[in-house]
Amino acid sequence: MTPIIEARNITKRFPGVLANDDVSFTLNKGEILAFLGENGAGKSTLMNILYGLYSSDEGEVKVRGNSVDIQGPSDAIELGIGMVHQHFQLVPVFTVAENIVMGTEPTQFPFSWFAFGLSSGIVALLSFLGAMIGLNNVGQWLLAALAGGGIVAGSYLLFYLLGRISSQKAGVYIPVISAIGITGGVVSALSQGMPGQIPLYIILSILFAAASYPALRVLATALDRHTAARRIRELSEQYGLVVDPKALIEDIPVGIQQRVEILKTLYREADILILDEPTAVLTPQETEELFEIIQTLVDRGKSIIFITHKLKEIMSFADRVVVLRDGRVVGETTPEESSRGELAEMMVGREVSLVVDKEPAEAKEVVLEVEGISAEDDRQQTVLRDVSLSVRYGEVLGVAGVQGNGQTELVEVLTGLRTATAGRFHILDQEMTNASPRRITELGVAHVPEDRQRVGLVLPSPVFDNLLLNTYYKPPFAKRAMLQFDEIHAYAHRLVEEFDVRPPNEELLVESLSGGNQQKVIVAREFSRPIKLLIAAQPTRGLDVGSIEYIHRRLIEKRDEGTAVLLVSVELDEIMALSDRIAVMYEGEIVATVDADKVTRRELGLLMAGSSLDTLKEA
Amino acid sequence: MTEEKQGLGLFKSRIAAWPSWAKLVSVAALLGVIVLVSKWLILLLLVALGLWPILVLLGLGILGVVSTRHGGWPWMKEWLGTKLKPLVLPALAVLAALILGGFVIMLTDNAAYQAIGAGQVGKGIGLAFKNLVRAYVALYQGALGSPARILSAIFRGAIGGEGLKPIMGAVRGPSDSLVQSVPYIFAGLAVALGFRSGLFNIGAEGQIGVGWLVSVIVGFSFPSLPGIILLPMAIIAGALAAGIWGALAGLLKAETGAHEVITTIMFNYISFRLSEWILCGPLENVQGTCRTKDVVPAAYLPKFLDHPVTMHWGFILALLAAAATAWLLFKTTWGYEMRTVGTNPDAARYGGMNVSRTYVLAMFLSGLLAGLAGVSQGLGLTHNIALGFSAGYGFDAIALALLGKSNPVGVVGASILFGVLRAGAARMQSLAGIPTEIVQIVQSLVIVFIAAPAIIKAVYRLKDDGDESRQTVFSRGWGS
Amino acid sequence: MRKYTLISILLVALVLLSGCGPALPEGCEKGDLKVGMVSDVGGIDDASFNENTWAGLERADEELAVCAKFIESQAQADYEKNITEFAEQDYDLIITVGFLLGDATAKMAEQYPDVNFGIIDFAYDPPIPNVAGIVFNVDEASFPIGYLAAGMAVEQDSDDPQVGYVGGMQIPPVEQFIVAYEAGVNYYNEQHGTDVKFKGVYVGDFEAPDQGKIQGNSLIDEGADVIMGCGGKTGNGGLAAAKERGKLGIGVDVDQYNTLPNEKDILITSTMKRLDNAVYSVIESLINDEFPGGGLYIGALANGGVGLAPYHDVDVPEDLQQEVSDILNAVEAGELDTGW
Amino acid sequence: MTAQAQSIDIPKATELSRKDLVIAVLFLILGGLILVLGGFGTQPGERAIFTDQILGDLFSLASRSTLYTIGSMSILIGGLRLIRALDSLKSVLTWGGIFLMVFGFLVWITSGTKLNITGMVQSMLTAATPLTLGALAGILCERAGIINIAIEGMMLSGAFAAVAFAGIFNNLWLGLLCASLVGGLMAAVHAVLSIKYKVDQIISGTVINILAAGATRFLNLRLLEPSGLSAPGQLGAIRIPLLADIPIIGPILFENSPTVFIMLILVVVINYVVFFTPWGLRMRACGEHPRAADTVGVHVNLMRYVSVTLGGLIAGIGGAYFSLDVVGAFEDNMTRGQGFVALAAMIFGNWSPVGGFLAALLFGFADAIQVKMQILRPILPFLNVYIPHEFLQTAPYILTIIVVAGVVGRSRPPAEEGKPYEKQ
Repeated sequence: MTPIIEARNITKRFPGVLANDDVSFTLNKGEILAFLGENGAGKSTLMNILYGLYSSDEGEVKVRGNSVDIQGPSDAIELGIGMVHQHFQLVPVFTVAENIVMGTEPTQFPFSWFAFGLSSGIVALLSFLGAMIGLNNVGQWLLAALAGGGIVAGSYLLFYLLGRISSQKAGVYIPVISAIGITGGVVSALSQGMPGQIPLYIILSILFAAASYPALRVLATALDRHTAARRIRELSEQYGLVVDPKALIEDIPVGIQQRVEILKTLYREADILILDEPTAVLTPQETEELFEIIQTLVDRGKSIIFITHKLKEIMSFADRVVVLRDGRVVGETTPEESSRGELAEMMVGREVSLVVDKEPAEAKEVVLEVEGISAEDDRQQTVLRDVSLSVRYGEVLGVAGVQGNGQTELVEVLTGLRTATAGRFHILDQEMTNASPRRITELGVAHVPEDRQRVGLVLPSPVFDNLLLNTYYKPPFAKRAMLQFDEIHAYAHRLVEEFDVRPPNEELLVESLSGGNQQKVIVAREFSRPIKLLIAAQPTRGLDVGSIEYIHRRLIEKRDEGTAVLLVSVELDEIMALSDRIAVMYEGEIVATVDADKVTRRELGLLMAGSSLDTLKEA
Repeated sequence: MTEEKQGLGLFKSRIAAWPSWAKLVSVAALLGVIVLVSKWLILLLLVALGLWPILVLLGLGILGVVSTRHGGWPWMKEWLGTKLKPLVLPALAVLAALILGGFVIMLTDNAAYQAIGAGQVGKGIGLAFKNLVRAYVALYQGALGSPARILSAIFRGAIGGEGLKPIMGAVRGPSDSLVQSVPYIFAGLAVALGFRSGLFNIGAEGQIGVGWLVSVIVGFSFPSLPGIILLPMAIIAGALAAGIWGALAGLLKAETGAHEVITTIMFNYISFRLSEWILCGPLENVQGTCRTKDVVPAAYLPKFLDHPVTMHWGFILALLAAAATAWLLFKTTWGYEMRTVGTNPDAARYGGMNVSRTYVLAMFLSGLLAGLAGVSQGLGLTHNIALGFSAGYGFDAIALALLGKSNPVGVVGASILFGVLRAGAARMQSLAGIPTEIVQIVQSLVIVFIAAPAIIKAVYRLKDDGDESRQTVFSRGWGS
Repeated sequence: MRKYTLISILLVALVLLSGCGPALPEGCEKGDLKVGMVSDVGGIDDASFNENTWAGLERADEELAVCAKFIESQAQADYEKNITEFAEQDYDLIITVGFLLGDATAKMAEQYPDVNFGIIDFAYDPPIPNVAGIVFNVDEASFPIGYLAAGMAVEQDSDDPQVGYVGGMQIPPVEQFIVAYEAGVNYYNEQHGTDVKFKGVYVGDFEAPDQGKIQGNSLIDEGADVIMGCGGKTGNGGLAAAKERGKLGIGVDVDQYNTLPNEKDILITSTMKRLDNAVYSVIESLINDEFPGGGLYIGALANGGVGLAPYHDVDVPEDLQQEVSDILNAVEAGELDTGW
Repeated sequence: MTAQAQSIDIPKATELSRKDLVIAVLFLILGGLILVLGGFGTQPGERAIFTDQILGDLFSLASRSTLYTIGSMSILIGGLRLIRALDSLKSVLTWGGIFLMVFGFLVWITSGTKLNITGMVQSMLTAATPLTLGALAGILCERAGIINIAIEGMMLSGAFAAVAFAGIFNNLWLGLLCASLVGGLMAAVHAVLSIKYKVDQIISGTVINILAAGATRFLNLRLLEPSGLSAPGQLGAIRIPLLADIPIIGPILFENSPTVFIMLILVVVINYVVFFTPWGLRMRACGEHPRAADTVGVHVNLMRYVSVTLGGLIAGIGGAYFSLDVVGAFEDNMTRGQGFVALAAMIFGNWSPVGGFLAALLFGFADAIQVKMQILRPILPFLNVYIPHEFLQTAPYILTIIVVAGVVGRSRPPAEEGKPYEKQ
């Protein structure tokens, strides 16, 4: 049997990076093929090539045995390839149905025929009355056109009711008729007062015909929201993917958004589905559901490629695994033939231990005391509800939770970047509720922000500027509001060396650094101040293993120096490895706070999915 | 840092050792001397400007002689390359814009069309070209004078014993160009400062009017004050008023998120309407003139030379303002805040900066600089304000800031270029009958070519060396 | 390499351009009287002062041994510079247009005592020896026209006769028209015991025909029967409204019957302010060595400087025509106060 | 299942928000002012008569008692807002109150005289025409993700082209067509600069504006005026028989100049296209989330080119309004910043064609009332002066600032507006 996809020797270069280096693989019908690899191993690039978002520099792709050239997503869709992107490609202000049908919308004829009949009527009448009879009053034309339009509209309606023209066909025919007519009409109208300029009329006719057909084609097709909703409901039932077609994307949770993404591919009748890191934003329970859905899809004859860096998912789930590292295929195996350890080694290229050595924490006095904080997100929805927690000197409090459960807002409130609508918090016994970021920073609070590029760095500025982002105004960097560049450069140079920022040049623009080194700049800035409390949000997101290790080591160092650490992360492993205590957030609330050594992954997963401690114990 | 200090460094460290009174006295003395000889310095500057092609050729010659000691042409090429690199793209953009403008002039030549219509195609094309050359020669001479005339004037002045009079006439062009560039420099700095802070101040035109009006009001309201008090007072009052007018837009943005592009445009219209009322109403000096009283002479920005050279101290003020803006932006914590807010307001907030305050401050300073443009016009040239004062400096300033890459030095250069174009336009109109708006067309083309260097690079087949500095991004959507 | 070639070409071109030296052709015949005109910020095509003045210069250029040039001012700060431009080129006469240039003209006249100046719509007190003020007693023409308009309004709508105007900016040369116009309407009311109302709008802009039209319409909505468009292009908008609504209109400055082809059939007449004639005769007087330096050229009914355009398509009753011409005579003789 | 979680919404804090406070205080102050106007600005027994030009007097009100009623109602509404009573009817009350106050102001102006109310509505519609067309142009661009600050420039070039080509072809309708095409051409330049060359869209728009201002005047002086083509005539009003005879609305809706009809049709058509057709769906997706559109096979940049150019075609018609429709001649800078006001109308109308139209009507109203005040010349009590008309003329601009500042409700721009789309 020919494989449904066969990719040979795919190579893709980006400036300075070889993203895919001679990658080959095959996908068979009804198979679940997993691509395993670290961030930056080239998985997403490969999939984007398959989906036509990138074009490969070398290599060829065969689909169902035919060599194909996928120029863009529409080609991929044509070939039956559908892709669920890591970042959902959904328009937040559109409804579920609109998102699903966009690009291949069901249409109907608008205004129950009248408008188009009308335009055809205008046609006929303008051309005949205008040119032949020689009426010279535009109002008379229009009135006549209105009457004629009614007649033509009526006759169209009659045809339609008699079933002689289907809606789809009418959407083509009528614009054609109308375009010809409108052209004639307008040209004859224009010809009033300048008789005899034949070439001009010819040009105008061509112009109008060329312009009016596409315009009328657009006008002649209205979105058929009923059919769309019906089709979606049918698909939902068929595959067990329940969604409300009329809900707005921005109002539904990510799990459902992912269903919408899958429905999008199914609606296009894709039989090859590419899922790019589908579980990154899901709770363990939602992940289970997703796997069930995928199983259903495979049962109905779809073939699946899915991308992950989570070993567990592969072991439980994939038929075959392709491991990528640095853009190359480093191995191909099946879960049965291989162990988690082997896969991990293949993926990273060396033996890794994600366990951080650390001493047990010594509980000391409280640094951060949060009491009943609530806050709203940018859309004025309450997303943080009555959160209380405390962090002490020398301990790491991990905040676990699936992304989007209020952690972002919690960190923003604690660092002064967002207003709390209720509750208060103290840092070092001083009330800091809704204090300015500056006051909070000056108290000795460091903040490693979640979105380092948007919030933590000024990308088009040099490294030394970024190293001073929250100390620029203090001596010795500034004297009487004048920046002291000698001091600044010396300081920056020292930090760059100390924190091993590569390349070690403080004059470089931050945007030219790699993600890991950008994060090092932030860490250097935040850790080299005298700090009492460190708030780190997703400190290792998107970094390579080496950088992750480095940052983890630095964090624990800080804790051992006696700093209080509040660590927010969606990576369960990271939380478990670093935290002394763990607070779990769900839907903006803290559902439980537990000691790190007294809880299992499974329990945490359940908590993250909204179970309470009590139910856990019962279970 | 044990290395021996040499030359300037040594000099600096010696001066640093002086007692502070000695520093003050010496600075004052230096300033005094500069003021005393300023008349001659300015005259020298104008003559040099008029003779620049000769000076450049002379300089190239000297460079050529020097280069023989360093290995000749390759060394000279490299030296020129490093010095001129940042000028290449703007120069080519201006050149391309002038060439395109030339095509526009030729294509709209009625006389040529008439000739072509009469069947004399060759003559028509020749005529169009002749008219174009005439127009551009007039443009050049109106703006920078004619070197031949300047040389002969110097000759007549020095040897013929006619004194300064002929030279004054000969350097009128360069002087006009610089005088025209004064409001451009201020307004360009205003917009550039806004750009650096992430604000797009289209309201400079209105702010210019406010500054102009207020400085003139102060200038005639206190006739008994001595100039040493009155002049600074009028300048500061005008600048502050315009700053506050500008800060309103900043305040609106900071407090409500109203996009400054819309609000500043609206403030422009409001200030135009109100100034119409105030000029033909309460402040009208003589019934029927729609003009305020004249500023007392004590409040004039002094002129350096006699008529017809109109160079006044506003030019020096403008240069000082450019230096101050550069210093503020790049050497102070305020500037650091403004630049950070301009490139990434989220990071600025994270860094503990007060973004709202910075917006207000930046709009205040921007308005203040724009106001100085009006002040320099009011106290330096017209000495009053009348209906129809608006000259579009505020809108051209956008182009200037872009052309100068929002860098004060660049803005000064671009302003002088625009001053040159504008000063020459009048001569071009009077001699060749080309409407002055050709300058506007050329200006907009210059912006296009500067903002989209890819076009210029494609036209001149330059290598894309990818060293374009990132452009400030304003379009973050309206409101919120 | 290419860059350097280009730059050197540019350099050489510039040197050549500047080196072309003083032998720049001016387009003037030798011996011609050189006359320059400096416009105000309205520009040479403002459908008003500047355009009409330039028409006079052009006529002189064609008919007399005169070489006429103009510079448009873009801003208040340009006035002195532009006058200097002509003065330095040894022009014989410089016409500055509009009261806005009053200041600059006075200053420059002092700088260049050998150059003659003429300024439109402005008179100096005390006079300056080399400047001739060119002023117009527009009110002399506007007053009878107000009377005429009132008469026509009664003719059109005897229940509620109203006369309106659409003004540009509220500045003295415009007010001069309007004040006398209103006085004329009131005079009609006195004479005939009618109650012709007088109302109007200033648009605040000389170049806003769209606003002029909307506001003219608004006036007509409130009952105006005769509209005077007074203020460049804005006024023309007011006349367009009158045309569209079937009302009557009155033009200004020139016989707008000839300049507004769209509205000509509703124009009763126009209040003419013959800037072109005035300028032409000032130039002529300079040629004849009779330049009224230090004095005034006054355009009045008596010398044809102002006047009524002929009646064209609109029928004006015989008796009204008679009354108007009587008033014209009375005004010319100084027997009637025009209110200005 | 998870849908339930969404419905849980904790009630918001019970404090009075700053916006509410501002509105309440404004209502109290303005209500008081209206009472003062009623008490001292009108004479007892004076009536305000509203008329129609065909039907004559429509209705009349006793001005003093009307003003007293309206003033006290406004104060009541402000008070309710202050004590947070009837919170659910908040927006209805606010808008109703604003309407009442505006009406009260009209009554005061008209007190003791007559006001032609149908004429005023028609002026509003006329004044709203270029604003609406400009706003439609803006909507098409911005919904597709390209900021359009160049409406002004497109309209101005359209105004010029209309006259130039009407003169050349000696046909007004061809002039209108060419105005549209030239507007589209300018828009295409904007599109190429901002899509292909990724010039910041505000800068590229500014370029269009400067270029249009310079080039139209240059060409006008150098080509149009010397050739005598500058006054080709005027598009007359079109009267639709029968329909125009309907009282009151007939003259308002069915007897208008062509651009007004075109504007009304376009508002309906564009609204339909943007919100009810597949094309509109894709186009909006390009402004909200271009990558999502790309992944379903929509050619984002092509869509943007088409949208922007279409916008320019409409803006060009808006320009023709100024030249062909109003006076039949081109004047320098005849759009005088209406393009920017159109931009404000677009924002106020929340990027929806119908919304933009309503906003434009509001600006038209501000202008119309300003004119009426000049004509009727009400005298301010106590100060005994007319309000200088320059002050009144600032009203639309102040209104725009108030709108943009979000005092009367926030608008939400397309999310990805202003960012060039790169396919990676």
